[in-house]
Amino acid sequence: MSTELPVLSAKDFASDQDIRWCPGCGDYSILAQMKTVLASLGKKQEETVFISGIGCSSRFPYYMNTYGLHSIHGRAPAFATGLKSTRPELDVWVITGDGDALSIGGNHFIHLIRRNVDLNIILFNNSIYGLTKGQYSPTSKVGKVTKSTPMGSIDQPLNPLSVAIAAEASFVARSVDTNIKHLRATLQRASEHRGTSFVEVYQNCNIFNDGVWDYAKAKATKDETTVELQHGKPLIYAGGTKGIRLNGFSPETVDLDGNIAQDDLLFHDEKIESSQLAFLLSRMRHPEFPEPIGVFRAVDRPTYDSQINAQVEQAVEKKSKGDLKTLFNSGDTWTV
Amino acid sequence: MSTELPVLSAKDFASDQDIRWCPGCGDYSILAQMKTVLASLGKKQEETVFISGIGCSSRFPYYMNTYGLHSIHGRAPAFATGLKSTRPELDVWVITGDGDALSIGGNHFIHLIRRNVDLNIILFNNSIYGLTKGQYSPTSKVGKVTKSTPMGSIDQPLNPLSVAIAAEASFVARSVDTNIKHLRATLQRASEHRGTSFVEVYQNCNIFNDGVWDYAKAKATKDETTVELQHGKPLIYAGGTKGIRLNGFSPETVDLDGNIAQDDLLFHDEKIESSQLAFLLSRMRHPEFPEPIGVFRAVDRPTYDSQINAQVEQAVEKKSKGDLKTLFNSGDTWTV
Amino acid sequence: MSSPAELFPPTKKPAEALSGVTVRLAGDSGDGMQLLGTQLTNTSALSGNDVATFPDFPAEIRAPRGTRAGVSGFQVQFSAEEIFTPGDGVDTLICMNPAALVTNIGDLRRGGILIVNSDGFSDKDLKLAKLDVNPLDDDTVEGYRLIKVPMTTMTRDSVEPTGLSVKFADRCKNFFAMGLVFWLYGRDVEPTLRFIENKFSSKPDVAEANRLALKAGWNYGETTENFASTFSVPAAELEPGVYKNVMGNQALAWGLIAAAELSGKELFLGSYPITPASDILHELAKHKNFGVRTFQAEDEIAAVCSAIGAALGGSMAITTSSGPGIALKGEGIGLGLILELPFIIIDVQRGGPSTGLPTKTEQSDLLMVMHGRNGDSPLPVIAAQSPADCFDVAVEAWRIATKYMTPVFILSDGYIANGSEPWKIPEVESLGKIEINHPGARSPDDEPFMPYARDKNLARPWALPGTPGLMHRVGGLEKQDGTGNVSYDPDNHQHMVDTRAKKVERVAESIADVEVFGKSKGTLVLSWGGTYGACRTAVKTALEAGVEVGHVHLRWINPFPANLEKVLGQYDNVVIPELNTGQLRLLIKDKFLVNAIGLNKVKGKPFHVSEIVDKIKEVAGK
Amino acid sequence: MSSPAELFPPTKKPAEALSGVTVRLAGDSGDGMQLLGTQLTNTSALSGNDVATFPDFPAEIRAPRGTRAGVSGFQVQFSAEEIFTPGDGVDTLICMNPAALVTNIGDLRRGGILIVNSDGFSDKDLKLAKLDVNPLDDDTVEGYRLIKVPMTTMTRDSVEPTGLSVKFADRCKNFFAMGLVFWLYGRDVEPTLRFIENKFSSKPDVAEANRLALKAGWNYGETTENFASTFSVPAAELEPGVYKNVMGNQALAWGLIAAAELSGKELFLGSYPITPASDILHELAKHKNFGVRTFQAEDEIAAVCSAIGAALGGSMAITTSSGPGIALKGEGIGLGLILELPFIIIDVQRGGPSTGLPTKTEQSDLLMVMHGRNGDSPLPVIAAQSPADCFDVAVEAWRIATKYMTPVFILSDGYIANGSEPWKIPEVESLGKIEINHPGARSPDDEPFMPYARDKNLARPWALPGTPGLMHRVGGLEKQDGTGNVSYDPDNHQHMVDTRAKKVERVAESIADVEVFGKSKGTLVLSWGGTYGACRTAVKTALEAGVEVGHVHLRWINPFPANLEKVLGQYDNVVIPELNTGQLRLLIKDKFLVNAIGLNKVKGKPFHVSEIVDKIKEVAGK
Ligand SMILES: Cc1ncc(C[n+]2csc(CCOP(=O)(O)OP(=O)(O)O)c2C)c(N)n1
Ligand SMILES: Cc1ncc(C[n+]2csc(CCOP(=O)(O)OP(=O)(O)O)c2C)c(N)n1
Ligand code: SF4
Ligand code: SF4
Ligand SMILES: [Mg+2]
Ligand SMILES: [Mg+2]
Repeated sequence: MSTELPVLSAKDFASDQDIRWCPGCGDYSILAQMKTVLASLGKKQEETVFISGIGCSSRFPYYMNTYGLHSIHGRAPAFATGLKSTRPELDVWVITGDGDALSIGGNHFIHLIRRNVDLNIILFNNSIYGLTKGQYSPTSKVGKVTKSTPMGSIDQPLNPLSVAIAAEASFVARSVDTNIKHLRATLQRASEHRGTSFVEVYQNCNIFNDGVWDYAKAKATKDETTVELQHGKPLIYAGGTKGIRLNGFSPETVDLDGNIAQDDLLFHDEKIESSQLAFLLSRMRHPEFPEPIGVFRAVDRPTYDSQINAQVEQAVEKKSKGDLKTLFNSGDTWTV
Repeated sequence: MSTELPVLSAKDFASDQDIRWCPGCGDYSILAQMKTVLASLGKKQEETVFISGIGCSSRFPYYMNTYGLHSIHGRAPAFATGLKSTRPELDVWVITGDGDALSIGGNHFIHLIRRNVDLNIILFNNSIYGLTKGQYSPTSKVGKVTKSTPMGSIDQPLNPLSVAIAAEASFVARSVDTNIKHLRATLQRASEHRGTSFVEVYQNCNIFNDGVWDYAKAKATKDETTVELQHGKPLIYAGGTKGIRLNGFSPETVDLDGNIAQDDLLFHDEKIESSQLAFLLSRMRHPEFPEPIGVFRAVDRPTYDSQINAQVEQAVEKKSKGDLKTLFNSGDTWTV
Repeated sequence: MSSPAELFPPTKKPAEALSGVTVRLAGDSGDGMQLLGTQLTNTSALSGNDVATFPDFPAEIRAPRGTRAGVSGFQVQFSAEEIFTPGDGVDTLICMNPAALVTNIGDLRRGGILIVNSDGFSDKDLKLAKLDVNPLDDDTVEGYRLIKVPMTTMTRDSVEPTGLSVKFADRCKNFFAMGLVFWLYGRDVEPTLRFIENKFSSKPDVAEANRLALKAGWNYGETTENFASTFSVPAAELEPGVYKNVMGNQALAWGLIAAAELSGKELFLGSYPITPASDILHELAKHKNFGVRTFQAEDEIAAVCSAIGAALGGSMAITTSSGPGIALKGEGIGLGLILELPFIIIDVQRGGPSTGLPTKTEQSDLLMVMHGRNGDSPLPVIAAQSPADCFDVAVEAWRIATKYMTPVFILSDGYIANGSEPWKIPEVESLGKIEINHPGARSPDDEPFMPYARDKNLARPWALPGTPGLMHRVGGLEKQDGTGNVSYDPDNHQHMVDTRAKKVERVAESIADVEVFGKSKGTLVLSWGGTYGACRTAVKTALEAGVEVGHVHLRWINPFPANLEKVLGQYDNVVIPELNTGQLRLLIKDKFLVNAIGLNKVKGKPFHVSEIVDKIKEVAGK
Repeated sequence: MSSPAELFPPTKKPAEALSGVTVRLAGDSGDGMQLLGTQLTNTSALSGNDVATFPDFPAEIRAPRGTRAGVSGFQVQFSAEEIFTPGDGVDTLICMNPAALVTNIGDLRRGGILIVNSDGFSDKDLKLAKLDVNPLDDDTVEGYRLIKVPMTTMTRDSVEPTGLSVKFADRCKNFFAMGLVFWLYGRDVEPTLRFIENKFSSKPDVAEANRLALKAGWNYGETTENFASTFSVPAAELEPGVYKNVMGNQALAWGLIAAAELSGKELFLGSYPITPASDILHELAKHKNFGVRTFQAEDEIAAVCSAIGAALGGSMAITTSSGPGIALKGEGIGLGLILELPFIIIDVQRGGPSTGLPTKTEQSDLLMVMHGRNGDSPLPVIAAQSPADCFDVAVEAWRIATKYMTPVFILSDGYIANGSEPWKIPEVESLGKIEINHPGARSPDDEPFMPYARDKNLARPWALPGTPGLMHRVGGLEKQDGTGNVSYDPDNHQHMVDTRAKKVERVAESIADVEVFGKSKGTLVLSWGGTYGACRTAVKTALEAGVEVGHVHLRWINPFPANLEKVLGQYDNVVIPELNTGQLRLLIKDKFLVNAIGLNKVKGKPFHVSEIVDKIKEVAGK
């Protein structure tokens, strides 16, 4: 974490553009938390770049007083890879939606993650196509009735976290648009991680998919339906009354009624090399399980941008800085 | 398994085209086993369709006396989805390479798998781009020196099985080009599975990546470096001298020297609903572990093709077979 | 409930007869202008007028209330004559707020009627519209017949008996406006009452409130002294038949369904949502009982490839998109072309380049559709000329695709897609069947099957998997004619490139010649696609003004109709109006070496008839 | 080791002087023909000849041994005069097996020398080549000077002293053939001896075997009575300077590196492998010490998008591909265009459509490169004319891209990419610097930064992330000129579409006028890209035959050079030879309304000079 004092305030990160999201959209909160986090981390406007695809969520860069690219549908990871590989000192954020990242952009998404380019992906998951007015998305549940699926969707949804973990992610996390404190903390953790940080944010689209995450957001239910991950701590939720225990390689929920010791519970470890635990946690879905929120996995591995630049340095070291004259005259030449 | 007697022989499945693979290429064996399996299952030439992308492996359809489509790079899953959704009675096979399926085609690959279209994907993994003469592929190891990576690759490879499992695969398996018996059995299991069957085959490219799978193929080492999965059986290898045990959610290798009972070992179960076990098995990589071969996962879930057709039937049932006159005259009309 | 006639007594004021009227309704996107417009359109159509509409949505899903970006408009022309456009100048403009006023007033003709909801002009409203001064108080509204109506207040009052909250009451003000407009033009309220009843059948209080608001608007017209008279627009003399109002995307979807039925095929759509093409997907998805299968693919590439897979299997396969998505399909389309399989690619064009202006109309994808693939790769291209024409275009495209075994492009645009006009419902029996023959089974003793043997149209056989004895392999590599085997032979490649080109040229034998409207000498207006209506109207106008001008409209752009060259030769000047920088012009100049003059507009908006008339006069030297 | 002169004594036979010779080497892909060809080329170049080469690989990685599909060819012309092509008719053809013979004999000129490895014509070999009769025994070889050499036997004998196994000994037979050819044309063996020493430094026995084989071939020529004389080709009069033989893809890569250095930029390549473009990636990847970063993307879309990302960051960004991959990049390129960022897209064309003929050459992507994007989206396009020219084209493309802030297309093709010719190594100091200015930091008190403000070239500022005070957002939606903010304003859209077009037109101010070679009246041969050499040679030939003909070669196709219209106007006829169905012709006809005549060949092969000469004569009425 940066030790400098914050020099900019959250509102210094607001651009002069009118915000064009629907009133009540979950995107507003994510925008607000992002500005706060960047300010609190002492980030500089000019060293920050937001790159998005297409979708409601992808309008995000317009609203940040930083550099920004509102690119084309699904390809933000590729633009970001080109930028970060050549300008590793910049702080790069990829903003994307469930359609943008997982439908048209699924391939770039997994390749960015496996390469571990040092940047942050924030996926606004509203389980719907917002901008095109309400078709189902790759995270929509089977049976979902939308304009394009009047008889209900028949596609098994993708689990964004599982996919990211299988794609060798070094950092994966989940948060919720309205859970302001948690969202801030999660964005901050993402920013601090070296390598590709992937954060799924449950985001409400109040126009086309209102309430899809209500279970995880509503005061009344969220304690029962989510479990906050804490490194080194057992998985306990429902105000301390319930926990998660491992049964073979499957998790199970248990009542902490005194018969079960905390030590019997599953302890979270975001730093283990192997991705089994993170994968297992990603499979805990509502309503069978409380859904984990927080950081699932945060491990260290070399970043693409540092290595591509290191190879340049090594080449210079080995062959000395390239010289056109030497290049041109290499191999067989003759004089006329 | 089909109970009919085979009516066609393997060579009835050979087309009249000259085979254009390099002498010694691992593709030959896969071709031979495929013909044998189709014949033994009593498949009909005319009801079988092979669809491939581009790559050495993707030449496969030309050599089968069935219907075939040698399509474009990475997109075979999409063609196959269109065909199978409209012609569910056909037996459809997707033939692909590690570049075709996981580089340019990665997105179609995961979407096909999540939809669970009832067809079989055979991925010829030679960890290299064969047809374009030897660039590294998404399964090449870090540090791999190729024409495009003279200083070694810096991309973390993808694990095809992990990705497939995270994409909600209902059937995943692995086999080896030269392990004829095992390959046959695996292809047969894939064929028999209802839903998308995904089989990774370790394939040798003797021109551009010779020996990449030698550890898993060589008589001398393969017993130590691979473990054959059998449903309901413990993971035992090295001629019965070693086994795999679970330690927390991580596997570990143990010597079966008498101190360890078979019951303590990890038992394979390809049919459990949750994908944790299959994922865990997919993470066992050489040289740390023997690599599992065989069927990792084979579970039942509704197929895309059956459901898309079921919706048509339901619609007909509910609204009766579409009639143009009724359609045209629906809503407000007026007569002049 | 009393009868409509009792509740909505015919006006006692004098009614001035007009041949046609253009009305534009403009308000916040939450104000229900599209609904109002649709009702006005349907009612006018039902009463026998010819109608044409042009909705204009904001780019945002829910742009901030009251802002200029949030203005939603709907224009309708209804007429006693045959019309081809939603009208140039607006005769009556209804504005619900200041943002609507300032963004639309420019299109109101001098002296036109301007009805505003005066309750919508508070300081807050003005600020939202970024206005310092109330435009009702400055010269913005000078020269128009301004009628201020406190719609919000009057609506609230009128719906009071239902006990609805103010929030819900305010939602009824579009019905108030509707009542007023209906009164002004003597429209029949019956269809709207029926609509209200159906739509709000589960919410009787809302239904009642809307009825009350409608009645209040009607009565307001009759009562207020602002209006001295009403207007009447008699029925048009349309071809006899049963009519229905259709939007372009809907007509396209129905045409596709019809084509499938006529050819005995089941329809498969592989598509990825994109504005303004998505509604074709939505519409087709509703009609699964016709054997329609819709596949929302993961992207446009998968969409076109899935369609090719379905075509391989013998379905009537379609893929739909708009510019950015079509750009992605190029490689797949090239494969479809070399496979010589029939399927349809639909490009509903929008403003470009890149993401461009997604909600605006343009004709700028023509050259991409012609050339956006590697290698020499010609394909037939047909363009729809109006919403109703989409139906016929769909059927014709499929007829050609199957007759010549080739992918066919259909071009539409945002203007056609969302616009509407009356469609004369065809007799199903009168629609010609589309004959398709698939080769039958063969035994090993038969001659070997030749997947690239050709008939007189140069079409190859459409052999379906599942047919015994026809097993064959196709792919993207060049193939030997006849056998279809991969071939690197130089002469064969030349032959195949030539054959593919010739096949597309031969399509000219199966399509209609162009017809000249107006004069056969002097100046020719040559148009394609959605500018048909504006061009036809402009040529009519110019002819009436005594200009020697003719109009030829192209449906097929590749190949051009056989007689086009001859027709072009009859004129001194050729003017090509296009909503792009001159794309058809490029093709015409190349093909016929005609020094065609461009009238080009790239503003995301359709032509005004007057723009074309002016150009005709300029070129004709009048 | 004795000195070359002792081991390879100069011939005692008479030497016939020739002005130039075309030799083709053909054998199985395992026979080492490419190596042999490269040595012959380098040696000839080193001895002062002008040279040009054309390798012809099989489509397969390792096609089955001895089959026609497995034949690998290499043609080289070396000359005492300036030459522009690898030659039409072959003077001497070396064939290692029957498959090589039957697939190549057609190009040997009547009376030409045909040297065959007679040991390679066993029954098994004939069968592999699908021949019933030995072509050496029928009329296949009639009319040629057939010389049968038992190369395999003689090679085995000659390398016996090394004790190599037969398998390894047989691998030396290309060196035997080389010795014979070198003897025949009096070539210097020294460079090849040096090559052997370097290449096999770790395998001295193999090195020795190859030397022995080479010597045996040389001695065979001197000894056998088959050859009465040798030939000599004196040095050409080339411009003085230091030369190097370069292949097209290599020259392109070096040109890009040079452009980066000249502009003080680091180079980023985003690419996905594809034939015949991959070697640019391979070559650039070798030169990371120039600050070159190469990114093998997951696909072509990611490749172009990564390049745009790098351009945004201020790098010299490139993306390379061939037809199918370029088709995929259309959407991304459209974004780059509306972003007005400089980067380079390289299309090394191959046979199309679809997967087509991946290893063959063609010029059929021109229209895709011009039009393969949605919306009105013009971009500058430059085409390389020969292997060495690739270097200059790369530098010029980057100069224009940065001066006008626009993506630029470079067209190459398989013929140029794999062909080679001497390149006069430029003095590094003589290469003009490429000036690039990035706007500097601003404080909050300064005027707000305008990312779409324009200079006199209509270029916008290239503001780099990291610069304080220049924060701004760009994207694919239409933007307001100046501010760069998203704008749906109709007039602004028209203005921006016009401005983007104007900017590309203005490039004409910065590029060279076309130069006429030959006559300025009569018939004009107008060419572009890799057909330059054949066209230039053909026009020379026709001029010598007294035909009134001129040649204009286009490097820039968009925009056309400023004087092109005037030049075209001077001629009675314009002939456009193209390896496509007439794509430049379409553009020329559109632009200049000139009734240009096409000479079109789509066979996956370059033009023969004679084909163009014949056409010139036909058109010129001679
Ligand atoms: C190439 C291309 N295809 C399709 C579209 C249309 N499109 C825009 S956004 C979008 C999906 C939006 O969904 P999501 O990514 O979930 O973002 P949200 O709007 O829900 O935030 C689609 C299909 C496009 N702009 N470009
Ligand atoms: C759109 C497109 N991009 C690139 C290529 C070039 N290409 C052909 S095959 C291939 C990769 C082959 O690798 P893999 O899929 O592993 O197959 P293999 O040859 O190893 O069997 C590439 C890059 C192409 N044909 N089309
Ligand atoms: S449509 Fe949904 S996601 Fe888009 S801005 Fe509106 S509420 Fe937000
Ligand atoms: S290059 Fe490799 S994968 Fe391709 S055919 Fe040859 S051996 Fe097989
Ligand atoms: Mg979404
Ligand atoms: Mg491979």
